[in-house]
Amino acid sequence: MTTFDGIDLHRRMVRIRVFEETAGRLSESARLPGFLHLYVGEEAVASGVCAALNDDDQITSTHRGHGHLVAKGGDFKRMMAELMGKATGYCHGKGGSMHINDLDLGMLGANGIVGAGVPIAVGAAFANKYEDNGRVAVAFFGDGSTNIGAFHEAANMAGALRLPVLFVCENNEYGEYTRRCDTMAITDIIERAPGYGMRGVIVDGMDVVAVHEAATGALEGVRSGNGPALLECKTYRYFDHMGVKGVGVSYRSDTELEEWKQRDPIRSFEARLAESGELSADAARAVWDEAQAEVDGAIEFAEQSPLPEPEALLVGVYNETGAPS
Amino acid sequence: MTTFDGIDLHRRMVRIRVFEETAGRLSESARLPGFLHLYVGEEAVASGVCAALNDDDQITSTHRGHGHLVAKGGDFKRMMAELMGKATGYCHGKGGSMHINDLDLGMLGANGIVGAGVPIAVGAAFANKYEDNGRVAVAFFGDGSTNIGAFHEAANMAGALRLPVLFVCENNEYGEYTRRCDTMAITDIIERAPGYGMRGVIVDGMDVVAVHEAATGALEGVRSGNGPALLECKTYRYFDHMGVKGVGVSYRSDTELEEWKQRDPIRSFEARLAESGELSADAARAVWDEAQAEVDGAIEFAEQSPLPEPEALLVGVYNETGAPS
Amino acid sequence: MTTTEATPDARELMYLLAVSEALAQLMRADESVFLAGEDVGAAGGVFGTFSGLFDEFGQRRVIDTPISEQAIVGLGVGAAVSGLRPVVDIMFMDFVLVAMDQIANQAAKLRYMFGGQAKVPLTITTSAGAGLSAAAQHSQSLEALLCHVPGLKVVYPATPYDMKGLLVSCVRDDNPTIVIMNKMLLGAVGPVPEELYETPLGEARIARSGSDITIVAVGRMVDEALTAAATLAGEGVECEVIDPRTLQPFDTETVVGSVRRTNHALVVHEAVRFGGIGAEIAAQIQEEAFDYLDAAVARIGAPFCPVPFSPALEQLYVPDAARIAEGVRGVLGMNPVVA
Amino acid sequence: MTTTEATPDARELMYLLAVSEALAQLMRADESVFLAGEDVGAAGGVFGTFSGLFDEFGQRRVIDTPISEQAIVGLGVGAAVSGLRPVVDIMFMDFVLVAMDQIANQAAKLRYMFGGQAKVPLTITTSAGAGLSAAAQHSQSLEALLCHVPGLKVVYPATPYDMKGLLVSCVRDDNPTIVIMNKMLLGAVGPVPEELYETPLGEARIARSGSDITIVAVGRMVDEALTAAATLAGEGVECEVIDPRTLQPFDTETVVGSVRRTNHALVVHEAVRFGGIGAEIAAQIQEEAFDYLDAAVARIGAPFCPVPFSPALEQLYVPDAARIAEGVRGVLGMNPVVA
Ligand SMILES: Cc1ncc(C[n+]2csc(CCOP(=O)(O)OP(=O)(O)O)c2C)c(N)n1
Ligand SMILES: Cc1ncc(C[n+]2csc(CCOP(=O)(O)OP(=O)(O)O)c2C)c(N)n1
Ligand SMILES: [Mg+2]
Ligand SMILES: [Mg+2]
Repeated sequence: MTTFDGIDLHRRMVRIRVFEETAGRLSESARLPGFLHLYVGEEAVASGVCAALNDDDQITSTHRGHGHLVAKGGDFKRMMAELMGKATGYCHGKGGSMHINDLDLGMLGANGIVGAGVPIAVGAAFANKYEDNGRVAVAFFGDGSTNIGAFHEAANMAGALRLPVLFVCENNEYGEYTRRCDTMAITDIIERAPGYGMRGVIVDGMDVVAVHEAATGALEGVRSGNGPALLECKTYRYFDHMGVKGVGVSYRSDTELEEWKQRDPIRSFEARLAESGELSADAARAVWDEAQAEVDGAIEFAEQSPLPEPEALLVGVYNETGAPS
Repeated sequence: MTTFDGIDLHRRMVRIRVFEETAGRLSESARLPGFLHLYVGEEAVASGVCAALNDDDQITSTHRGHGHLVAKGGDFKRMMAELMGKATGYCHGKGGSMHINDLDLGMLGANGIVGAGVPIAVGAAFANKYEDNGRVAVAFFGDGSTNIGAFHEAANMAGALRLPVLFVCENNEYGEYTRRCDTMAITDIIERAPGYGMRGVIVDGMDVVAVHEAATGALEGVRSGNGPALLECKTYRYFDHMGVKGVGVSYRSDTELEEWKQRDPIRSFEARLAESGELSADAARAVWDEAQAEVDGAIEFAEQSPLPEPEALLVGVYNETGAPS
Repeated sequence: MTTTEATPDARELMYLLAVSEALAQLMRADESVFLAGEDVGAAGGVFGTFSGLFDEFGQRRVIDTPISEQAIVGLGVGAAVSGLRPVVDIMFMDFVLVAMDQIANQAAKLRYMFGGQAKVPLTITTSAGAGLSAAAQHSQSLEALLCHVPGLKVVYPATPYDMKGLLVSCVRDDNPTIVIMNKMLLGAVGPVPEELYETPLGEARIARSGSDITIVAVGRMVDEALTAAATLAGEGVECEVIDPRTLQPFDTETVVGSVRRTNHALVVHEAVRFGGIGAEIAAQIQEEAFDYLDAAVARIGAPFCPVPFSPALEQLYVPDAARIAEGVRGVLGMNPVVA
Repeated sequence: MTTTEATPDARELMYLLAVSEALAQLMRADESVFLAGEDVGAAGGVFGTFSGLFDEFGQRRVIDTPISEQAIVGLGVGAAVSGLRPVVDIMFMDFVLVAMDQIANQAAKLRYMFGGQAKVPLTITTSAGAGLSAAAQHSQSLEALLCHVPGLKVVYPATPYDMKGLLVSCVRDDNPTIVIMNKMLLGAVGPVPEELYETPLGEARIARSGSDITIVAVGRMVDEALTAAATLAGEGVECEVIDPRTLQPFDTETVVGSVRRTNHALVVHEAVRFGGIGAEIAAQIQEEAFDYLDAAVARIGAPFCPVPFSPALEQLYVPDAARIAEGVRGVLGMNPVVA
């Protein structure tokens, strides 16, 4: 059994939840431009996995990327400013929600193309092996994304080249408004793992400790040169594919949602921490308040930040530097 | 056990072998333009599978497509004329070896893009199910092709939609000059089947009866609505990836080639037929002679055929007809 | 060129509803037509362009697919070659890049490679364009890539009327066609006859007649060009605005005929200017009407950068009526208007 | 424009050997450079362009990949973002269509989408062009598609000298670059210095000076244009032949400067004419040199059809010196030569 830092796991999850719910509210009052894919309900996955990583390990993300960045240590101010399209944002307003990233934190970007981040994670893993620097790369992706060619090619290549990469599937049973069972004839995503010569592990994605332990275990193998592994986290998104709503929709039942909410990753973990005496209700409350204060500060920062100047439009298309010749 | 028509299986294989060896000779004396991927050594696969099909079932093929067309009943004259780029060829000289096809025979084309024929077979299978016409589609592809995204997407889609398609992998252990084991971390291709919710069957691709029986068995399930299946045929190409040579090459040993040749699909089947009294050595010889005579006639036909007229260049890009409005 | 257009008293319909109406009518009339794509079923497509189809035709004919753009197009190719008339949807035009092999190497070339034997009556629908702050991977206009591929036909409806008419023509065409819907036009309303009708492929529409300059405007730019033309009319400049409607095959005749009358030309599209379809149009105009031109053919398009997220930048990215009017003034040698 | 060119007494080397020599020297000098692709290892690449590299650098730095074009490019993108300087090979340019998402949506846009944070020093090599009877899926020239994508740089070396120099520049560049090798030039021999040198990106080369017409010729067409120019010199016509070398960014200045002197222009490439890079070049020339032009800018390219297999047809498909000479005579209003 691996040990875990409950306070840290809890804090990561709360920070994601608070950031996402706030972003959701902002978007409902039309204060955020563009598409917004929220991570609420799935916090245990990003938190459990990222807590098992070193700071210099890399991750790639998806259209639903805020949670991954927060879990990796992302800065609320720069995130919120980016969601608002401000010059102070992570991408200086050029990327928005779907391209949020922090290369310094090893977060190699959300991605607007389903599955496209997976080969990029494999490339990062290749670089790590090439440089023998001990780092690993993690690719996050959804259940629906495992149906696309890029996922397959990347998983196979990682297997063939024995690259240090962990594939983390966030199986929330839907791709947009389509049920997973209508798009694949398998029960679990890990049924795909043997086809790439890799080990597949299923874990309860609503249980952050379970995720963390499974990730730690899988990463041990990955780090020690055993090649890639696939971790399937069974989870659920509370909100809609885009935006907030999520209830009263035709493609899934409110009962189903309620059942999942009964197993809310944060509430259940708080109960557990309270029971073990690690975190009192008050202390937990303080974590929420702190996160909320930080997000509120981020909103203020973002709102007071300038929009990109017109001249910024053509900046950053190309890099003017080059290798020393 | 399914029954088989040994004479028919034998004839299909011999016709492929004779056509291919002749084409190889022609290409060595520079009488064929372009790239030539020969099927010699793998005859039992196309023959065994196609003998299990009805005339109106469809197949899609690969860069190594002559064998599939011959097995499906292709006309030597139009094939040879096509290889020579003549106006009388299957594609009026516009496609050549890599695009040879006969839609009337349900042969939906060789394909120059690895894996690209697989989704097309799935589309044909979709049409069959849509029209409930009882037909099945077969996708032929190589071991190396299972590493490409299109294969994955097509296999998964067939599984999800329960389409009547049989995936036939010609596992000859190489993709061009690269060993299979360097490009995938699995022992058998069928390890990919469960990931698509389909059954995988391995068969000795040098034994035409085994292939035929396995194909017949798999096709039964496919025809009865069980969804797709994957048939992996262990086989070997005698010649090089392109052209003839194939011996004294650096990427594989002559010993390995010799071992496979010991199990030559035609010679071993002839021994078996002779033993059972179904086909005497003389009768077998006659099949070879007949095929050779037919190929010789095809060469003559092709050589005497005209090249495409210059005006043909722009013909056939678009179809001028449309649906009745 | 044709004058095919709605009679002014026709019923008004939204661009996006013209899509589902056309498909419903086509599917009623022809059992071989089906629709497949991501979330096209009960969800009705992420833009609502397919709403109602699943209810009417059920899951045999309206198929929710896995997220597999290559296999979606491949499904269409295989089904088309087998005698059906598939309509497959690629949700955003940006994802066309994921499926380019099946579109450009398979669908487009099959017939020719097979010596004219195959028939590929496949229609691909997709949504293009910026304006929703959807950033660099959900906002592109990539028509130039498709128009460079022999074997494809490409249409870009600018009005609800043509949305329906062109879609009908495409589905009935025996070649692979691509129907580009513009996201910012989805809510546009205009006259659309209730019956099934075709807008002929390859025929441009003169959206406004004028004698001083020819503006060739693609997709969403047609409205912007018309707005610019109205402004310029107040300055005494009469613009002829041509909506090509079909980009491949391109109606050179109508465009060149117009330029020979107006002696000036400006081409405008939302796609990146460098290497856009406007380059081909400009090249053709000067080839065919060199002696009639009083000034170089001008082009307006997006700057050479990916589509930015921030509305502040996106707004600068997409050409608009003001930039078109400035462009016209430039071609005609007028003094620029300082706002 | 630069006059960078080999000194005549330099060592002669084949175009294809210039590739492996450049890579070997780059890999010796910079540990962060590696090569990955299908059959690039012991096989040395299907065209022999990578021969010797596996022997010298071993399987850590010369990697045979699965047949997975998307993952090959993705591997490059991920490794580049992580600090390496990958060279990845897409065996035939036709297969670029399989990997278009990773090339155009990822590699090209990452830096911009990330607000300028990322650096993507990725080089993609690929082989283009017809002439080997390899038919419609192994013969294409698709540079126009790549040049329309902001974020990419595209080079098309026409000589062994530039093959080496441009490849070096691309690998050292901090942006995603695409190096197009022409299959029919692989065996071409020319002077190539033994040391490591760069052909600067974005600078055209004047391959022949002349005063009567500017021929802009791309890739393999440079040699054909030079042959045509020699023929035409016998007819008293002096052609200036410009080899752009880099197609993106395009050296407009050199081309326009030339046309302003010659007052006539012809653009020629092997790709399909409609929507080819020639359309952009022609559009630019008439924009920037309208008042200097005595005739419309002419374009020569492949006809609007897939590449046919039969040598009898393929030969008609690819532009050659004779067609270029005819094109020049047309622009200059000379009587056509009846062969
Ligand atoms: C190539 C591509 N196809 C389609 C889409 C549209 N799309 C965005 S998210 C999504 C669903 C993804 O489902 P899944 O991978 O399960 O992730 P989830 O949204 O459930 O987290 C789709 C279809 C896309 N962005 N890219
Ligand atoms: C997309 C794509 N990538 C690469 C190639 C080049 N290529 C042609 S055949 C081949 C090997 C295919 O191997 P396999 O599928 O095992 O078939 P085999 O040749 O062994 O029959 C390759 C890499 C191609 N044609 N298409
Ligand atoms: Mg999901
Ligand atoms: Mg093989």
